[in-house]
Amino acid sequence: MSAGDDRRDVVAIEASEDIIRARRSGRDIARSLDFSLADQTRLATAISEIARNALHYGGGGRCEILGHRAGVQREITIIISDAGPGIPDVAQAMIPGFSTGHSLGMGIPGARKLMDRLDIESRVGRTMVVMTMVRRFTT
Amino acid sequence: MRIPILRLGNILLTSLPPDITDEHAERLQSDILERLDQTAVVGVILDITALDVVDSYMARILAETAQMTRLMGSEVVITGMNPLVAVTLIEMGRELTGVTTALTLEQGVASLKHQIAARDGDPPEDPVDECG
Amino acid sequence: MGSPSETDHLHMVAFLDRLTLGLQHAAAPVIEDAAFAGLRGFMAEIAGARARDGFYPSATAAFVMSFKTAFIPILSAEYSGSPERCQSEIKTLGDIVDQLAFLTFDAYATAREQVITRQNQAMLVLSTPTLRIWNQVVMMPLVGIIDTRRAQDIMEQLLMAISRDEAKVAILDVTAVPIIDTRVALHLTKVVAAARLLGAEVIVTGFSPEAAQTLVKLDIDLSRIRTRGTLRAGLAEALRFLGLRVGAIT
Amino acid sequence: MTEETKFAFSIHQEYDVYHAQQRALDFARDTGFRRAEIYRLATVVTELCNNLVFHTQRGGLFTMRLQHRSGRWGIELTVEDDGPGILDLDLAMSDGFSTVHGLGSGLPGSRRLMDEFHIESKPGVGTKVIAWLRQ
Repeated sequence: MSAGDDRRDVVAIEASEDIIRARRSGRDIARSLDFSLADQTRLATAISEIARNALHYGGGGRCEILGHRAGVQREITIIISDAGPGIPDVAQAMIPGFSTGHSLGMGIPGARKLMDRLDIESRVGRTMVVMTMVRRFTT
Repeated sequence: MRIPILRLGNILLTSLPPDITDEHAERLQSDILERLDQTAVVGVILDITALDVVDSYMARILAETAQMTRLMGSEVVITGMNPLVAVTLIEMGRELTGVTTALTLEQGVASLKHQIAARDGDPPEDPVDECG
Repeated sequence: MGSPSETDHLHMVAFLDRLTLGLQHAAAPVIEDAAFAGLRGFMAEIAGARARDGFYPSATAAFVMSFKTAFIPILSAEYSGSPERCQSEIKTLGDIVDQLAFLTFDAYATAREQVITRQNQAMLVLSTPTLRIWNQVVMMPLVGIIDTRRAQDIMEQLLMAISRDEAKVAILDVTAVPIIDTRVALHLTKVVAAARLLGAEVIVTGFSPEAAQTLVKLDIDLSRIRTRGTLRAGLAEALRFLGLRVGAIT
Repeated sequence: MTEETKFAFSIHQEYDVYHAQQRALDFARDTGFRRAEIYRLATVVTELCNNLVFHTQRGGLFTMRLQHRSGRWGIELTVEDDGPGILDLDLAMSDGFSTVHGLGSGLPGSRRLMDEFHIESKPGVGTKVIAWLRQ
């Protein structure tokens, strides 16, 4: 694959405007890879959910967006990390209805339903959420 | 930046700008409640046509605003939701329960008038209610 | 199996050409040998073409194996003086054909998979039309199976149609959905909830008596969904919802 | 009718479920079941096979066959997997229980739709359901 087929962007998450910047960037990359409008909306919403967690509970962090094209397959990976106190029980955080604060409740399970895959790695001082969406195009 | 809240007869009307931040959304919520307190309006329309992303945080703000407005004696209708936003909310497991929605501003105004009439005991203008 | 068609005949001639070429140049009678590259490519092509034409794998296998039966009398005549040589030649050729059969089957399976993928995609595009059947009323007939992917598609298409036509009522007709199980029912309730976010009501029509019986026994709660038995009743309900009535012209 | 007619399908993905569903519809129809029973049987096949797709990592095996039981003909369904197993079988068979969100009550519902229903499960070993519907 030539480098021209890959897209990458990094957004620092320090204020609520950055959440919007991150999801707009995600949408742009998804559009450039021909993801449908519905998938663009799913992706932007999932980024919004997780980036807000990083801002409110991790004290800020960064959001990396990677777009990759390989033959008929298009893949977007989002990596959102923060240096906050960490999620005590990651398995529980995946279950709908679980909440550590006033608005965290739907964040992770909601994003997980919108994406194909969502993985969490968390300890005190570092939390990383990796999400991917993969589509195949035949035309 | 302050999001303008318009008054149309006895209805308040506000349109949420695209890419509204959390702070602006919360500010708008307080502004609406303040205006309700000052004026004798009976209904509020929140138009979200411009939003191409509604995450669970924004959904919560919208649902809360509707509940708060109702507590203050007015009715709320949310109009103009993008169809793909609706799809995404449902897929996430968010339903906005207890919130009345309408597709267009026109339908929103009609729905609001109807709700107010029904609440105040007047016969509704259209015989639509049995299904509401 | 009938007599070989003209295409089959051409295929056989081409096959024999490549087989002879391979046997003349190969270091050993194994199909992986570079000398058999032409033969391998040719068989993969035939198998692919037959898969696309809808042949059963058994028919394709039979086509390959038929070469074996054709060789035996020829070789027997050729080596009538030396039964041992005859045996070994038959075995060599037989091995080659066996290896080819495997190769052909793989090629067949791959091509068949491609056909199925393409058909699924075609079905997705074709099977969710939305119709504007009245002012502010859209309808979507659901045909065939509803898996996760299609459910997603149905929801997107229906909501786009509601938005585009400013519809207040959407009719989903499930007459042509073979089985309504708990997953399909769950998908339906999601579509209804999503449409409500746009201020539209959904009426689901076309539940058969068997479906109704089974759904209740399964304890699936569809009380939040407005249902009607027939499309006609659904349309009447939609019009009533809009405050309209169809009457005779006086 | 003979007891030799038997079908086996491996179930891994959603597509396999619909394939099994179609074959169950055809089989029940050819065997002379009535409309309501054909629908029932195909629904149970769908429910049980969906469990294989959505609740196990590797899917499982579905078989159906004609079977004579206490003087009557019927169709026997078997669904088995080597998945995680069900920890609390009584709970899983009680109404309203579901490991996923939603309407799911596949197992108790399926039991109600069949004339005989037997389930065994060992955590870490797998689950096997044998169900029978008479003609």
